[in-house]
Parts: sequence; C-alpha cells; structure tokens
Amino acid sequence: MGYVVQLEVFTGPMDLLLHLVQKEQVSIYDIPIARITEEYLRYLETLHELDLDVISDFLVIAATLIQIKASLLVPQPPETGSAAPAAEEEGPDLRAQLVQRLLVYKKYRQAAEKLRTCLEARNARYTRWPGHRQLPPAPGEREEALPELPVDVWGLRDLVRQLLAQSQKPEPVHAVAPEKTSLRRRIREVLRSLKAKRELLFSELLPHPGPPRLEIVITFLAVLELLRAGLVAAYQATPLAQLRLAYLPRTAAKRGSGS
Amino acid sequence: MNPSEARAILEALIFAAVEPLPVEKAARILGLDEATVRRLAEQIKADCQAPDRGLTLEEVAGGLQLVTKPQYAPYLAQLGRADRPTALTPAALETLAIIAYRQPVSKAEIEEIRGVRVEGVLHNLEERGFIVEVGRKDAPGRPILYGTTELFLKAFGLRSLADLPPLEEEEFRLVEPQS
Amino acid sequence: MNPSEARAILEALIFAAVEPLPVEKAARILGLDEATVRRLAEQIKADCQAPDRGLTLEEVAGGLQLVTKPQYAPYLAQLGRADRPTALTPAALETLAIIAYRQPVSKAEIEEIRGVRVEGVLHNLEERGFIVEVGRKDAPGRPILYGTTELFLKAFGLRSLADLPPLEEEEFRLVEPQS
Repeated sequence: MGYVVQLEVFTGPMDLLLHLVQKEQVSIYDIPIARITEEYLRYLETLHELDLDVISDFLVIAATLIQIKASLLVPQPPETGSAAPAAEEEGPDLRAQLVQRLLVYKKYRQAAEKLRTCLEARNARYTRWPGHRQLPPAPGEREEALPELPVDVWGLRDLVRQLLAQSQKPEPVHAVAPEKTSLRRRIREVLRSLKAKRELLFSELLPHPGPPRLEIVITFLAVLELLRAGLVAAYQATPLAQLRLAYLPRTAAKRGSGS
Repeated sequence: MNPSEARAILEALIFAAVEPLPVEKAARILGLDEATVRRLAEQIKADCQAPDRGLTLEEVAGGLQLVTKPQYAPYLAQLGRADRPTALTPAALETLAIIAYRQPVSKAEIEEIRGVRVEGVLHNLEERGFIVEVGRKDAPGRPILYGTTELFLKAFGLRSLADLPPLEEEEFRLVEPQS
Repeated sequence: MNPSEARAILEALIFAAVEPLPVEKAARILGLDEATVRRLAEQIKADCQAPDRGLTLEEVAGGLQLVTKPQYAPYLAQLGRADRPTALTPAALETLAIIAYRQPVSKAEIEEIRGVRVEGVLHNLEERGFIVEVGRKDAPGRPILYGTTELFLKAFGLRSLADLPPLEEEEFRLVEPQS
C-alpha cells in the first residue's frame, strides 16, 4: 500500500475508521468493508507492538467490522420458505449502525475542529492578568463589605471535627464486580502470553490451580473477544477437551474458528 | 452623568472587572438601561478600531471584556505570561465538543460516540474547570450528566452556548461520491 | 512598524503585563529605543485625557501601568460589592472549614473527607474571595492546592491562622456524644 499511518494521530478507533474511510474517498454509506477491515486490522497489529494499553478500545470496533464482513460473505437466504436466521440479518443491520455511528462521530470531529478555531482566536487575545482583579474598596465601606456568616470560628472548628470523624469510619466492604477494566486488562494479558508462546492451553492462562470462578469467566470472555477480533484461533480435540489457543498474527482478516 | 462620562465610567468598569462584566451589572451601577449600556459599549468598540489602539472590546460569556487585538499576539507572547495559552489535546477537544454541543450528556454517551473510554479526559476537563456535573440522568445507575461552564465560554471566547459555531449537516452531501 | 502601530502594541503590552511594564522591556519587545517608547507612552496618556476615556496611563516606580481615573472610584467600589452574595451554603461552609484547617489542601483530599464532589463549591468560594490557589502539589497531575485568604481571616475575625481554635485530640473528644 506504500502508506504508513502515524500512530499518535488518532484519538480512538472511530477516528481511525473515519480516516480510513476518507482515505478511500468513498461515501460513508459505501464503506468497502473488506478493504477497510483489512487496513484497520493492520493498524491494530502495529498497535500491539507499541501500546497494549489502547488496544482494547480498538478491538471492539475491529470485532464489529469482522462481524459485518463475515455476514456480508454469507449468501442472502432466499426470500421464500424458512425463516431467515437472525445471524444473517445481523450484517446489514450492524453495517447501518456502524455507518450511523461514523456519521455522528464525524459531526463531533468537525465540532472539535471548530472549537479549536475558537480557542486559537481567543488565545490570540490577551485579557488583563487575572490577578489584577482587586477592586478598590470605597472609602468607609470596608467593614460593611464583609459577608454574613452563618457560623463563627468555633462552628467552623466543630464542622471539621465532625467531617474528619465521619471520613475515618471504615469503608464498607464491597464485593468486587467483574469490571470492564479487568476484562480489558485480561485481554492484554492473554494477547501477551499468546504472542510469547504462540500456542497454549486455556488452563495455562489461569493464574494457578483452582482459580476463582471470576478469573475463569473473565479469561474466557477475553478469549472470546480475541476470537471475535480474529486475533486468536481456538481448537478442541473432542467436545469436552481442553481449549487450545493459537495466536493469529496478521491473518486476522480470515475468520478464525468461532465455534 | 453625561453620555461621554458614562462611556468613560463604563470603560473603567470593564477594565477593572478583568472578568467579563455582565451588561445588566454595568447598567445597575451606572443607573442606565441595558440598551444604553450596549450602545455605549458599541461606541467604545468603534473607538478601539483606530489603528493606534491596541485593545478592543468583546462580548464573552455574557459580559463585556477588554482584550488585546489578535494581530499583536506575537508581541504579547514575549511578556511571558504563565497563564497562557490554553492548550487541549485532540482527545480532550473532541470530548469537550461532544459535551458542548450535546449537553447535558453522560460519560457513556460520550464513550459511545468516541469509541474510547473517557474517564481520564473527563477528569482533566473537570479539573481545568471547563465542564461540571450538571445533574443525574434518570436512568439505571443515575449516571452523572456533564455540561460546560462559564470558564469554557471564556476560554473559547464565546458569548453564550448559542454562539457555538453551527455544525453543517454534511452527512447528506456525502451520498455523492467525493472526488 | 509605523508609529501608530507601535503605539497600539505598546498599549496592548501595558494592558496585558502582569506588573507595571518597565520601559526597557517594552523597548526590547518593540525593537525601539527607550526615548521613543516614552514618547509613545506620552501620546497614549494624552489620548486618555479625553473626557470619554475612563483609563489613564501612569508611570510608577516599576514602569508603565494603565489605571482607572481616580474620580470613578465610587463606581468601581460598587463593582466589588455587587459581587458579594450574602450567606454561605452548608456545603460551602463545610468545604471552607476543611480548607481552613488542612491548608494547603487539594480538591481530591477535600472530596475524600466530604465524600462528595466539591468542584462547584470551590469555584464559588474562590469567586467570593475566601480561598485561593496557593500552589501545586508535587504529585501526579500536579493538583492545585487551596488555602484561605485575608478576607477569610477578616470575615471570621481572626488575626492569623494561628488563631483558629485547635482541633486537639479530636479522636478522644469525639467519643463523647456532641450536643
């Protein structure tokens, strides 16, 4: 392709996607999904090398692109007869949603540009130094100008005591919820191990024998996300055998084993 | 108070206030109606257009403010003032744009549009006083709703939110292939 | 740069400077000699004598300074007073109490104690002159540190912060129920 995307330029996956679409000089309504997906994933690949921290946000959009692409490849079911499976209807729908999101995003990107212009125009104008805002008191009005206070200084002291006492109460113990952040962190961890070892068993991703159920769930969710994004492939020798995972460098455009 | 004196006092008031001076406040102090104050302000502004004047009068965040003429910025930069200029990263600017044009808006809505988490950016914008919590959404979890502040208007030189540059609805033009 | 433009830039520089602008600094920025700058300053001052101007130019020890004409002081005083609302809200008072006793203190620390966001309250207290930014904390993000002002001391009738009633072993006292 002979063209390199500059990495720091993008503020997020929507920004990247918009850039790729605009580079193709096509209407947002006419996104060449296959090509854009390929380029998007290539970009994602360079992100892996550089910064695992930002990848999870980009993965979500990647998964959507792949899903649209895959469903567009599936021949449309004949109009007559059996009810069309939901999965095949999903494609055009997802695509329309993505187009809508891109249009909305584009609108706010333009808004940001306009705000930048406002900011630059304002930055070219100097106001007085803010510290100059010291207004001369009118003669004899100094005392009168003091604000009314609902408490005296002792009241103020009591307030602080009360607040400090309250804030020192022990925190109630909360159950740790499976948060998005831990999923994202786990996605990065899984990717890191896979990139190092190329292939491994699902159980090898878990920290130790008998891991908490939450760990297993989050790890499994992470693997699912990576499968969706086509960044790993999964195999099972028999239905109940251990899940074996393989890293798919750059071949993400080919849809790995989903099931 | 004759008109010329009123103008002089208005100039002094705007100068001393430093922050944008609301027209109604100037009117109250001067004992004049707001229309008169606006007319006086127009006269001051017209006077500032003389080539030997370095200042001009602008309406910002609902108030009147004296500022230097933009073309002299390179000289003023040599004063080395620590408070300037206001700089924002593209990510912060994008987030701020969404809040400015869509307010009140929740974090989830911003994240949906930008496709990234905005926790850190929101915190930064809040720290800098450009946005505040303006309420809670009537939805599960009662998410915080954000809006822009007066400081935002000041920093961007806007009279009010109605003064935000209009967004062209370009989507429809895009149906035609671009060359 | 023609003389009229030089005058304009000089006016802008004097207006935007943090302190009275030394003539030699103005001369350096403008690329002119000091005598020329002084002459330009004289012209600006002469212009300010027009009855419809509210400002005038002074040369004080440190340099050139724009100030309001002394006869308008009574109007300017109203500017200050009209700003001042009457009473403090309970939330503002709580925040002020924490700042008074814990200064210098950051927003995050106050929020930690009060358990709610204090952005708006801080802004309000700052607007009203009870607190000011006193520095930056040497921590990630370099958060602003707040402290109380002279006005705070005056309003509460204190000579200095040392006059604040001590909190003394609050843990022990608090065991007894407060009335």
